[in-house]
Amino acid sequence: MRYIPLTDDDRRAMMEAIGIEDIDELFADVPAEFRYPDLQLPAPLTEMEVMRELDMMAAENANLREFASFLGAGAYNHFVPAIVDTIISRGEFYTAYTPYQPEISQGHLQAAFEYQSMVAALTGMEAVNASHYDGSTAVAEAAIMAVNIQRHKRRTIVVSPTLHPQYREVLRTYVQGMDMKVIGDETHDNDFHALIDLTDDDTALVIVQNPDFLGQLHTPQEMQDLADAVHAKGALLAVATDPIALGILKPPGEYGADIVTAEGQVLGNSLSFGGPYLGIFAFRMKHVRKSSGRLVGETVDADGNRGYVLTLSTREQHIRREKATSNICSNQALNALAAAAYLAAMGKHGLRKVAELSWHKAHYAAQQIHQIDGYEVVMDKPFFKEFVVKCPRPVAEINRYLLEEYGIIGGYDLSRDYPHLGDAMLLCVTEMNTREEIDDLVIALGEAQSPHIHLNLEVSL
Amino acid sequence: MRYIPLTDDDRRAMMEAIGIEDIDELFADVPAEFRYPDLQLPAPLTEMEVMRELDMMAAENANLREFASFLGAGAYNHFVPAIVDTIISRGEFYTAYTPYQPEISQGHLQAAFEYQSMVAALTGMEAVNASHYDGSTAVAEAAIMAVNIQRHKRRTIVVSPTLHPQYREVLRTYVQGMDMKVIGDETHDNDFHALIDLTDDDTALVIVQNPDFLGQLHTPQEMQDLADAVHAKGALLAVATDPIALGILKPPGEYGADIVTAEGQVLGNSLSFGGPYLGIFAFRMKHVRKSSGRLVGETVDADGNRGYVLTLSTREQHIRREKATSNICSNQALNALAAAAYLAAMGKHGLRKVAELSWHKAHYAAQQIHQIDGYEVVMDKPFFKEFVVKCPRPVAEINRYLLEEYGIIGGYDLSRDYPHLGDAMLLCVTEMNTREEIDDLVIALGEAQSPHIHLNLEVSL
Amino acid sequence: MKFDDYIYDLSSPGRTGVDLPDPDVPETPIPEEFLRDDLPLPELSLPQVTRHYLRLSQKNYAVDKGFYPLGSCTMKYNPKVNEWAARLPGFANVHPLQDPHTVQGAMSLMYELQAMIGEIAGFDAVSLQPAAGAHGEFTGVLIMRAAQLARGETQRHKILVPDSAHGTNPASTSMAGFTAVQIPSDKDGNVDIEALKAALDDEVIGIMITNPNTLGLFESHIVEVCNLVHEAGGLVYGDGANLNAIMGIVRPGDLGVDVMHFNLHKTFSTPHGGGGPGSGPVGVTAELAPFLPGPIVDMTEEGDEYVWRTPEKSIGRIKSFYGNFGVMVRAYTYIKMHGAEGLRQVSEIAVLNANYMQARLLQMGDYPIPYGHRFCKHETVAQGKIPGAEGVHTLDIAKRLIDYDFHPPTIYFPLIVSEALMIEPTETEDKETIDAFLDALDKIADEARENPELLHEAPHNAPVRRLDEVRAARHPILVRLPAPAT
Amino acid sequence: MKFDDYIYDLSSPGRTGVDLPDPDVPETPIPEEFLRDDLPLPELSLPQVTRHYLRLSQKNYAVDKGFYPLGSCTMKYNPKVNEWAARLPGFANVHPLQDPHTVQGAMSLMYELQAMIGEIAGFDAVSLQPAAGAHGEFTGVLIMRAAQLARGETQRHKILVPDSAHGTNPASTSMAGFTAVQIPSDKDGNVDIEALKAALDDEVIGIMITNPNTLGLFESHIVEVCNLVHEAGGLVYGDGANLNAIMGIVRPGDLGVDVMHFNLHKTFSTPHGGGGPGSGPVGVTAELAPFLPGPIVDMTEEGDEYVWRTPEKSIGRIKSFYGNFGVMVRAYTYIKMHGAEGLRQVSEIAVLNANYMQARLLQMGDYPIPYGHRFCKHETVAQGKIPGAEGVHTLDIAKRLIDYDFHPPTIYFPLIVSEALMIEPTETEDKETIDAFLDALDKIADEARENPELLHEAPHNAPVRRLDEVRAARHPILVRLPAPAT
Ligand SMILES: Cc1ncc(COP(=O)(O)O)c(C=O)c1O
Ligand SMILES: Cc1ncc(COP(=O)(O)O)c(C=O)c1O
Repeated sequence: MRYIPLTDDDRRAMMEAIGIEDIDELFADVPAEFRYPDLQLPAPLTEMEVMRELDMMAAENANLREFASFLGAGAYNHFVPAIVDTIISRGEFYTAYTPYQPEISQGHLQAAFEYQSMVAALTGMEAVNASHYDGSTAVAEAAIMAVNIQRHKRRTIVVSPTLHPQYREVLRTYVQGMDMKVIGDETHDNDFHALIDLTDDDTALVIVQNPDFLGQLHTPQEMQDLADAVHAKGALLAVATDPIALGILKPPGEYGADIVTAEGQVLGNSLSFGGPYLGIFAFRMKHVRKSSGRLVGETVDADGNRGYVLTLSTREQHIRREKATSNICSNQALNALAAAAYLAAMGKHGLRKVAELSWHKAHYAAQQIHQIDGYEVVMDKPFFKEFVVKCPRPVAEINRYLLEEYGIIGGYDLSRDYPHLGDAMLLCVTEMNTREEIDDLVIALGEAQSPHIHLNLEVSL
Repeated sequence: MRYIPLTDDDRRAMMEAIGIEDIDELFADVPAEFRYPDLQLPAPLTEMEVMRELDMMAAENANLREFASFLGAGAYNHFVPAIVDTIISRGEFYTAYTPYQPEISQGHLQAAFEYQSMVAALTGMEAVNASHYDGSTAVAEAAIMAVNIQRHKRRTIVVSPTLHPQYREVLRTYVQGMDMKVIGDETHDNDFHALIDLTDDDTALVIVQNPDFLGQLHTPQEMQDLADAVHAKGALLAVATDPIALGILKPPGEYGADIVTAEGQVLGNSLSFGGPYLGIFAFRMKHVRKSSGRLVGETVDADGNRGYVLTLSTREQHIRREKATSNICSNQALNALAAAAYLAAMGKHGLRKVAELSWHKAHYAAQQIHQIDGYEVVMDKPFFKEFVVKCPRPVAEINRYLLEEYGIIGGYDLSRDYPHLGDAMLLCVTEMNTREEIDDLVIALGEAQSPHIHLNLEVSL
Repeated sequence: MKFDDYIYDLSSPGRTGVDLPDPDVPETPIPEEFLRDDLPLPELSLPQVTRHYLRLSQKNYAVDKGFYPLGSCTMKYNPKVNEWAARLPGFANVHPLQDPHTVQGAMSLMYELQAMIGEIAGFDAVSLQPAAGAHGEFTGVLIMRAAQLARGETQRHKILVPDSAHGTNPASTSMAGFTAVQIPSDKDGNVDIEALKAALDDEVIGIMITNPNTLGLFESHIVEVCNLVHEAGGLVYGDGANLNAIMGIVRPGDLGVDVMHFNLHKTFSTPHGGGGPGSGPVGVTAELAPFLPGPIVDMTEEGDEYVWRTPEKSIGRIKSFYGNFGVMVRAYTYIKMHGAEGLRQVSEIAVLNANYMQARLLQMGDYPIPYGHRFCKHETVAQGKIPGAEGVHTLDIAKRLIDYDFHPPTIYFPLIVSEALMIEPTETEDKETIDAFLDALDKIADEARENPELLHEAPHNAPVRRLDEVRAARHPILVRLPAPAT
Repeated sequence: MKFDDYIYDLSSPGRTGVDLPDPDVPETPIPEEFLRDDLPLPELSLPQVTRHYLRLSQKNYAVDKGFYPLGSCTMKYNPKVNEWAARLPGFANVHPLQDPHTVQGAMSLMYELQAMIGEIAGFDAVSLQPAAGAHGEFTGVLIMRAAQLARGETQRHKILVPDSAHGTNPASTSMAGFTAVQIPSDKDGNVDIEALKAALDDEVIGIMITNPNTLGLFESHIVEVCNLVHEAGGLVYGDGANLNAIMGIVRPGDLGVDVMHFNLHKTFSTPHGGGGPGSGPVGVTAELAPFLPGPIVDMTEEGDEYVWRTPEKSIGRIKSFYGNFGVMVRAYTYIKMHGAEGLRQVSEIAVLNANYMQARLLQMGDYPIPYGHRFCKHETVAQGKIPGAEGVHTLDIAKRLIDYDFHPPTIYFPLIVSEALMIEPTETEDKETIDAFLDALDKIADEARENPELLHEAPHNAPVRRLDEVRAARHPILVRLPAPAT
């Protein structure tokens, strides 16, 4: 049945070899009173039936191949060329596990090494690990790594208020049991001076995002100044960034970052309702022995030919157990492979163009929206592909109007995370948004500003 | 651009090696007055754009994952397990060509040999070729093969009126330039006696279908009697069949067929709006040297290990040119691979079950429909998965009602091909039709019988 | 553990790869007399099936794996977006007999494809029905005859076929019931005009001409050839297999070709599938349009709906339904991504690559190129006649190329070049790859002289050693089934 | 021609694999100061990319290729229908922050999955957020502490971890800020009850216990262990990595486990992806439910809509969004295809296969099994201590297995078994494969005695020879970029 190949004869022969007459005998050491519970699960479906059911479930979701979307806020609708799925669908890749046996895992190991190298090129950093779970946990791991680098003598993490709210939340979850403090985001002031002021001799790490959660950009000079100030106080600087933006923007490695993290979903990974994504994690080589996650290294085989292995495993849980730099074991290897395939396929020119298109389209959208009565685009800093729009009425209402009347999925409602902005939405525009979609959005926003518009709460997909 | 890897430097270096300064020089032998036409083609789209366009075009079609369907008539909605596409999506398989170099094509060759063997098992025949274009051309090739076997001394083909109308049409197209006759389908009488009467000493081949185009079954005994009669007159018998039906039904190889053809789409190939499909072609080994199409044979390599090669190519166009048994070159290799993967995955038990399910569901549907006032299921012979329903009004009108009111794609309208049946539709039911769909169909048919029902001609997908 | 064992050897009674549900309707007994006794299909688990085919696949060379310069076959890169497109449920899960209202998307794709390929090659009407090139040839030949019959010219029964032609040309001719008459080539590889003139009479239906021809050469007298044939009341069939060399360069229809097939699986990047499926649409002049097989896609006069139409004097249906639609989707995707300029570039680079190959081979001197005095088009035909290595044949060179991890070129074709090595690099190969291939040929020439055994026994690194083809043909084993259980 | 060359070595200036359209909007200049100087990514064509990865893939062993009995990792067959499901546009192309009204299908899948895995293991509430097993452990440990803090028990800071535990258990403990205290195993491979008792005090948060444990043995004292820990005010964490052995056999929640993670990528057949992504949902008792990370999927009281809900006393978000949804789709598909009976059969056969392996190894006598006096569960731990071949180590045996075309078992883990060979066949392997593997081990034992060099130098047939791991660690090279153009 299903994926089980044993025939009745096989079973009999095997039981005989074991010396049992019934498979139940193998479970004699399981407490009898709890043995063989009567599980209340749905009746099994065959492949044919489950496909029908899943087709229907999937159809109940508004998908971005059918709906125009301006949602970003940490997960992005960037183009994924067909080659990426072709590559990650190779059985040899996706049905393998961690390459513990390098001699029969050179395919994966070389691809992972190439991922590390391409991400190093992109971020301007010297070393990159094989992946973390996602952008949020990469930030948390950066904090732990910084504390380790500082030999636990510094235990405060200073975070910018414009670091992704979920990343800050995850960071706090991670360190709740440790004697550590996370500060810096009490105000909403997106000014580095405040962060520098908070940095003191207990500060292990300062974490900022650039482009930040609200899409805004700090200049490389501002970033360098921040790095210098942080370093002067003996702390380290981590920068969370957008890999797509690095297609054109100066990378954090060039303005003093010690650790660079990013959500790597944008590099060839589908949105998938939030996961699996890819935690990008890059750092200075001098900190390699305190780094977390798997590392692939180049070496030679017994014949002197180039080959690749997992290396510096003595940092890891399976060797170092409670002294490991992190507990991570399974990571996001296949998502890293997708990112590598994406970077290889897009290459220097393709990635640059994706970044440029996102820039131009986002700026066009911002300019148009800024001209709509009642809306105001926050423009006090340059931005990349996301920007904040102050709205004339609650964002939830506007979004519902966009969806129902135009089939447009609107921006992210900032009212919970940044209440001081009032009714504000974070809009994201990428190469996937056509001018027509943007122009529709502008019309729809214009219409949606009237509070008298009737909203029908039923969405029909 | 697109899939061209040459850099500007490469081009320059290559032109230099050739000794030209401009690529145009390579086309100097093209008549100048016609050189460089200004092609009026749509502006090129990038991959990102073409995906959007295709997504939209595809969405304009009612697809059978969303619509219940009772259409058959030569193309069938049978279940295709996910493994099939996994296999035929392997780059090593689908981006290769005909295995002219067997040493680096053993994968394909073995798979093709296994296809031949499994189809031989299914049909009960001794030999199978590597594929024809589809079920219709396989029939035409059978006719030509029979004439060749008879050394062109017999030149009449007798066809049953219940051989698929398109197959008969294709057969006539094929032989129009040859001094050959196709007879037998002038009447609509589905009785073998008429065919036997027509068979004479000019008859090369008698072709019948079982289950026939109208879904009806001849008993193995009837078939054997036909074969005996045909053979007694010195002619050959070809049987077009349904490979799914052979999951339970006695195969043509067991009742005297000399050639067996079938539409192999049902074996793991998607409907794809009519193609690519798979022409199954099986025959008696004694006729192998007159057979058409590629053949894979078992052999050994220089070390004595088992291996596979294309064989008996002296029948083929690339060797024999105008004396070849057929002009076929590219065939439907990947569709045959899909069929092999399907047969391997379903295996003996799976295929049997598909056949049984089709049988039971079709019979349930027929019984239900027969009870609706105004409808009558033609039941003078047993049927497999298709049956004829006489309807109270034109089938086109009924079908439109089913589609608009129930999202049901109804049966095939027989009025053009079999006018003597009156308003009749050919309904097909397979394992893919749920009882719920069938019950809906019954309700919808009941409603649709009233000629007063208002029909809105707009279909919204 | 041999997952690539012969499939029946992996079978074990009672196994099944795919479960199906029990009937959800009352069962109807199946009369005993219809039932088969046994169904001798293999019984495998799904993990076994998966491994079996994965391992088999790894024994295959393919374009996705490396250089595949199989002449006449245009083994270019098969874009992955094409595969994505063909699998869209709105294309893959559509029944051919659905009400046209419910398949307007698919019909619009066909309509546009008809128009685009007609435009590319200069034809007024196109039928997408033929399943492959040879099928298109057969269709074309029938159309030519039907047109002439319609003019009352019943006496015509001969088709002229140059000696360089692909085997399908004469085979299609005789399959259609006609007589193929061979026309020799001249010293430049063109059709010999004098011989052509001599052959032309009122029994000639027409000529089948491949341009560029299978020597990779553009028929420089093509206009004259067409004129001569037309003057004799004949028609010109163009074998479009080599269209990859001339897109945006010249249109066969403009040159005088009356009917031509396209190989979508060559020119338009659809995968070859291990031998198929292909797709062989036929394009014709306005004069021949009424004879096309049908149905083809047309638009209503109001221009608001696509409809099926069978041309008035159609030769009839050549295949069930409308042709290999899944292949059309891929070709459509490819053409839409290229446009006029992109297709011209494809042809230019295909020809540049081939001429670079030819120039370097000429310079190397080990592989004679009989028509090397001319620029070639998309392919060049060399000879496996390495000076100083007389015992070595083209077959040996081909097998040795396998050891260098290349797919060999087409060998022993065209027939008019002895020991032919027909090399078609296509435009999707990079210079490094072409150079590496040339280097391998260079080394092989040295090996042929120094150590011919190395070549005679090649390949050495393939999954199997050289296979005994004679044995296979002498005692053909086409099927292997387990002995029935007793 | 080396398409699997290092990727930067395939690069050539000016190439690009994917074209993008020009902007369809007016351009906005990008301030100079933001621009990077160079973007040192490779420049490849799409054909190159395709071949590069195809060739790399062929150098990988994988479940789709053959037997992969990597103990503790449950390398079972990954059904292809799961892959199909996860790629449905309605799942793959959905943004996590969409209005819940527009994602009810995805939320219903999560809701049902929460319920089904809770039912399978006997827990009242489940959060699907953790991304992998270790992430689930970390989550679980934080939940345990949060629950105790809520009870005011601030003094607890120790977590007991059996010496057989997986490395992630102690690592998760200290990452959460607590102290891992190791508990020895007894001679039967169970937790040593006396040692446990001695370690239990009011500083203990709880115990992390794997059952079946990493020796492949069912902790026969599990109920007692849970009781003892509970009596001491502690909580029991279950490492659910080995759930594949006990589905439908026993529910950890019934035995007294308070919190447990699931490895969807082990038990529920989702692919391991070369190391990930996994998915590590956490199930808890009703008592601990308020502490789960959120949001989780809930249903409105009216039962007509799925909504997000963050538990009242949540430890907080452990990851952005909701977890590895794509992995959940696969696990959901698998569970729906099995039902209660099917899952029980999975566990029964997984255990049957392992015991057959163990029985035959015991009979063979070459690979000692320290706990071979007990039936194992889904895996058995042997030792690479072949009598008469003292110089040969587990590593050598593992590498030699590669030559026989098998993936080696997990080696040198669990740490308490020296020279460990941890073999987990899973239920999706057939008897022929297991027998072939045993035969290989048998032959290797002979080879070890007769020709130990063969083992020391193994593998001989792999894409590379044995790799120098020491060198890699001593002079780590983690990145290789071309020297910048000057
Ligand atoms: C020149 C030429 N003509 C015709 C054909 C036949 O095309 P197909 O294989 O699609 O039938 C080929 C195929 O190789 C060819 O090369
Ligand atoms: C017993 C055990 N616990 C925990 C883990 C960690 O799970 P993951 O790799 O999903 O983080 C593993 C993984 O191998 C394991 O075997």
